[in-house]
Amino acid sequence: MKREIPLIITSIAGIVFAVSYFIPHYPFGKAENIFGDWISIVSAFAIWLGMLNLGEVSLRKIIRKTEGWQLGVIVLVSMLVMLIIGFSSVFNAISSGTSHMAPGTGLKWMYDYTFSPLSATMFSMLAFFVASASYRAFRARSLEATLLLVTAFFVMVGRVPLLDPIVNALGITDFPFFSAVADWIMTYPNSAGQRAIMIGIALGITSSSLRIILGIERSHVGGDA
Amino acid sequence: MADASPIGIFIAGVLTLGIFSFLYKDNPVYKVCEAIFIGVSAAYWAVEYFYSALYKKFWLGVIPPEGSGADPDMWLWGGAILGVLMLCRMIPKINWLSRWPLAFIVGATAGLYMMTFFVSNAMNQIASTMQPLIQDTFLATLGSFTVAIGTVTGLIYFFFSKEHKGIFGGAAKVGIWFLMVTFGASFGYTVMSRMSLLIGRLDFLFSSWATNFGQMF
Amino acid sequence: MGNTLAIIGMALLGLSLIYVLYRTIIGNPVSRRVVFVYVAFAAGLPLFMDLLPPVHVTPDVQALVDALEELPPNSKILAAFDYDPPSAPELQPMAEAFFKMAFKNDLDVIVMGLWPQGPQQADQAIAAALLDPDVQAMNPQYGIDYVNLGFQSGNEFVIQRMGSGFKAMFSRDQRQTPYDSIPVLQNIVNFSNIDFVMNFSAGKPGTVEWVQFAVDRFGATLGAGNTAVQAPQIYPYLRANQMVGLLGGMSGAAEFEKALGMPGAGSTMLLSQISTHAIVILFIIIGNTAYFRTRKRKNG
Amino acid sequence: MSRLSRLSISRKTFLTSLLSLLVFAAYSAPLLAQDSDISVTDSTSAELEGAPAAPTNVLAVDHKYDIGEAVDVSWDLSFDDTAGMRNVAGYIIYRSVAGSAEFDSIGAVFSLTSSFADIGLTRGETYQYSVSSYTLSGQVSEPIVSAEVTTEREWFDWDEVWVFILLVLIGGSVMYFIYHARKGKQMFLRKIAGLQAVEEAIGRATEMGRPILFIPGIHDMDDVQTIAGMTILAKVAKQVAEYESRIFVPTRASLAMTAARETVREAYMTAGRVDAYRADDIYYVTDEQFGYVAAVNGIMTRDKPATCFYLGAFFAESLILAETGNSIGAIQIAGTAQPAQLPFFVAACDYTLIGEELFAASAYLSGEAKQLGSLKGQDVGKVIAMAAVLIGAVLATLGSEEGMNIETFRGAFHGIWSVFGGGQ
Repeated sequence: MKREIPLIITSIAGIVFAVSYFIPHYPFGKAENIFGDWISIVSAFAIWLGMLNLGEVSLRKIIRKTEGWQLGVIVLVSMLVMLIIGFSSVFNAISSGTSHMAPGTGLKWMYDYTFSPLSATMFSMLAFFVASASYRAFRARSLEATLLLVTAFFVMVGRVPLLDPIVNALGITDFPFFSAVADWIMTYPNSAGQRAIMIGIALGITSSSLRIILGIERSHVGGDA
Repeated sequence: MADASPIGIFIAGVLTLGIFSFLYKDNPVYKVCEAIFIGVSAAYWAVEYFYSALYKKFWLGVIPPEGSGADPDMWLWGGAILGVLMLCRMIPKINWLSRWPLAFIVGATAGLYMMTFFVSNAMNQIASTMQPLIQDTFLATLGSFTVAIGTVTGLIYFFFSKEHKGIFGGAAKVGIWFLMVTFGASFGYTVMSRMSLLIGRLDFLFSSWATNFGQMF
Repeated sequence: MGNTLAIIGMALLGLSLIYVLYRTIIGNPVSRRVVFVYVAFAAGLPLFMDLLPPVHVTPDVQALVDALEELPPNSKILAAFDYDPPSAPELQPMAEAFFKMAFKNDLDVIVMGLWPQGPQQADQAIAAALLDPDVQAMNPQYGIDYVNLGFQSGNEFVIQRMGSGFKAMFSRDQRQTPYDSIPVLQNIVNFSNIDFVMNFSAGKPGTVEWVQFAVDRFGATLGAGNTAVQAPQIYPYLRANQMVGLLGGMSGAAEFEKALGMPGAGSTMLLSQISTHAIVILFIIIGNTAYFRTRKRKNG
Repeated sequence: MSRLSRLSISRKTFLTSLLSLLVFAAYSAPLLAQDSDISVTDSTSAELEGAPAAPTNVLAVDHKYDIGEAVDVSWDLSFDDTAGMRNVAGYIIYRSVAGSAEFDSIGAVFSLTSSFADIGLTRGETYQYSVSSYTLSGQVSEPIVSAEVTTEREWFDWDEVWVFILLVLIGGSVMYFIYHARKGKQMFLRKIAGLQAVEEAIGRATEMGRPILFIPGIHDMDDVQTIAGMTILAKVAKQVAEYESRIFVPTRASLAMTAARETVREAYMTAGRVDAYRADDIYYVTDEQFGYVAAVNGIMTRDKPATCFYLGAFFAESLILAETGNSIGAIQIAGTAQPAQLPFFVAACDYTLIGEELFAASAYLSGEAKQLGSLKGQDVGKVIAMAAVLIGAVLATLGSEEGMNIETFRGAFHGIWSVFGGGQ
């Protein structure tokens, strides 16, 4: 039973969403709407589960004094601070009928001055890693890799006015040549390759979804047995 | 930011530099910033989802505020029950119950994806490849041929039932070339994206933060 | 002063690359940290310059601008903000230009987000747009000319559900006002009441999902601004006419600003963008020159 | 937009009608409020003499394939809207519930428009429509009445029948091949380079006494790529258990953690080493993308895994992961269906499963009938796709100037379908 019920749930949910494409109204439309609402709610619980899990892991680290437990304290403290500030902003918003993110709220402050710069900076470090990968890893080892790099070159010089102003100033061309080349690459060969990938992926997803719905694929409920 | 807080901007700048310190080497300052980040972001997501899904969607759905004229939507309880089952993961004895919501999400996604990917990514893309090969301009004609040939040979590369030999192998080879051009384009665009992010951060450090810094001290 | 120094700095930076080339060729490549320093200068120095590079508006950007400019006053635009602060340097200039254009042309904008941070980014963009004198002349009002419905969890399921009714997913706006009492939302039931969907996207859920659901299922007209990472994957949809136009990355933002005639952050940062492209290309060339020289020596 | 679904066109029409209704209401509400034999104050214009010609051929049909709450009204344009003397400004549409002679105005559209969609009706009710043309000065023609129409609810959206047929065809071949594979029929699969390296890579890690890192992407279980990653994880974990090595699986999504634990435990059980299974090695880190990457980076630099697997959905982190993996000298096997990240994996990893190869790998590794069968079924789909692209492009070149599009597609299927009496 521990395995059958989840399989039945999977099939029902899958059939509702698949069939409602063809039978969009009664009764599948209604069921689809209900299930759609459920997904919103369940995903919130999943996020909470994740946070609770992080809290548990950090707490265990601190209690057991495993290496780096001090960081666990920082994780836990910043999590609690954010939770307290966040919830006070949310409850304030609910009771006073304003936005929980209005300027001046604690949540907005935390968002602007901690969450936002931290995540943005994390992301921006990629610029450095891209450059070092370009210097150390990207090699025209084969015809394939060469094609990749040459295309990358044309796209990088074509998408910003890097070479076009120079060639135009030198009078070699009188139109943005590299921009046009980049455009052509993006519109045709890029689209073709993307399309082959997309069609392949779509067929793959179609067949694996079918297997999941029909209960042939059951790794998500714990293997095949 | 009209209502900018000087202390806030100062802290933001310090955190930014703290993260960047990783570029020199992994160090305690970076680790502390990272830990703050992990804690703050986990809680941030939890608060946002609480507000949007649990309060706005669920709570206001089952207990509509007076005067809104809406009927309580009792169906929403189903989602809440599934959600609570998911939290059972935390309790070892009954953690098998958390498979139910998992099964629900997997099934719903499979059903939805089957249709959307089949229609949007397969059917519509195939249909839009069926363009006349001869176009008004030479470049467009060349482009149409390129798209048709690239799409077909690309698909051949992803064909698994036949060894890549002979003409078929040749076509698969052309296919991988197209894929490499596609990847090259992606590479170029990704570089562009990454650099933009860095420029954004440096702009913050040089303008908002530096100005603020000057005003604070 | 800063301008001259920055230009001199850039020139020195370029010249010093010869040394990097030499080091690399003799088989003693510079460390990662040196590369990092180059990147930092290449991105940072141009911020002190006041040159504006010539921008060429590409057809995909022009198509989007045309479609937006054609909308008659009081058209309803659904603006979906699906990005977070890390992608702001690319998407925020687009969003600001978009709001300026929408407010100037008296279009009604309904903001929502599939990413929790999206609606906040939209608020920031609106605040920036409201500083523009031309926009202030139009005096757009919250609730009447624009509204922020906030974030809703559920990813693409949200769009799917919106097909039968927006209200089911957004019973209240971000300021707690019930859907029915917001003037700009009067008569808006689902996508059939929306004239244009504008999506700002940094990943998933994002433009792909908007194409798959809002366009392919509910017949919406879609335009999008994407981070450059996402943009190449969006081209097939663009070519298949599943959307009308596309802005890709910071250069897309600069082109958008130019086509709308309102230069902003995208245009001013473009110089940094150009110099970082140059540095990456040069690094690839240096790396490969060394690579081919050593290979030749081994073979020969 | 014209080559999108027919549905979208009718929505567009509806939208236009709605817009024109608003504009019209603003313009002429005061005029309409009065009787139609409004006295004319300005008689200089010739067009004011008498009402414009009425539209003709007014048809009202139940809107197809809906829940039964819409009627499509259409008509032929008034003579005066095209060639006549008087300028028709638009049309007014009236509706009556069957049996009642009372027609209420329900909307208006601009000139040169010949259709109107009336939505929000009651299912099973019978209605009658009439349409008048009007001029800007308020002259309204006599209304032309349509036949009665009853709203119906249809279950199946016949517009989508061609999707259904192709889906059944491809889904059917998937099922057929799975059935055959189950019966033990051998199925040929071409070699996939990345896969042949898996066993060797695990062996190497064991020899070096270093752990293995497995990242099932950063998406949750609602992504099929994650599920494919999990299938490969099952195989990898089984081998790790047999070799008595150790595997770390940090996840970004809580559901993925749940699934990964189940998968790895199951694998250890199959290998008969359930005692060696460590649930703590498989854990949730954080939902924040870069918090997650930073943590994984930390794991890599601290524990120095000898082999790293990145199999699933990846975004910006692909580059950092691969670069860090390179710096610690790990063998890296990657696979994703995210086109934007493939370049970095191709460049920095030892083996990369490109797009669908990820799903093929999952089939190949498990040797499972269901996966092998689906691959074969998908290949059928690819043959159909390739044929459609080639034949379609040739036909489009030889045939119309506009080219084939989805409407042609639908039209063809509709034709075939109606021959067999379907769809009505």
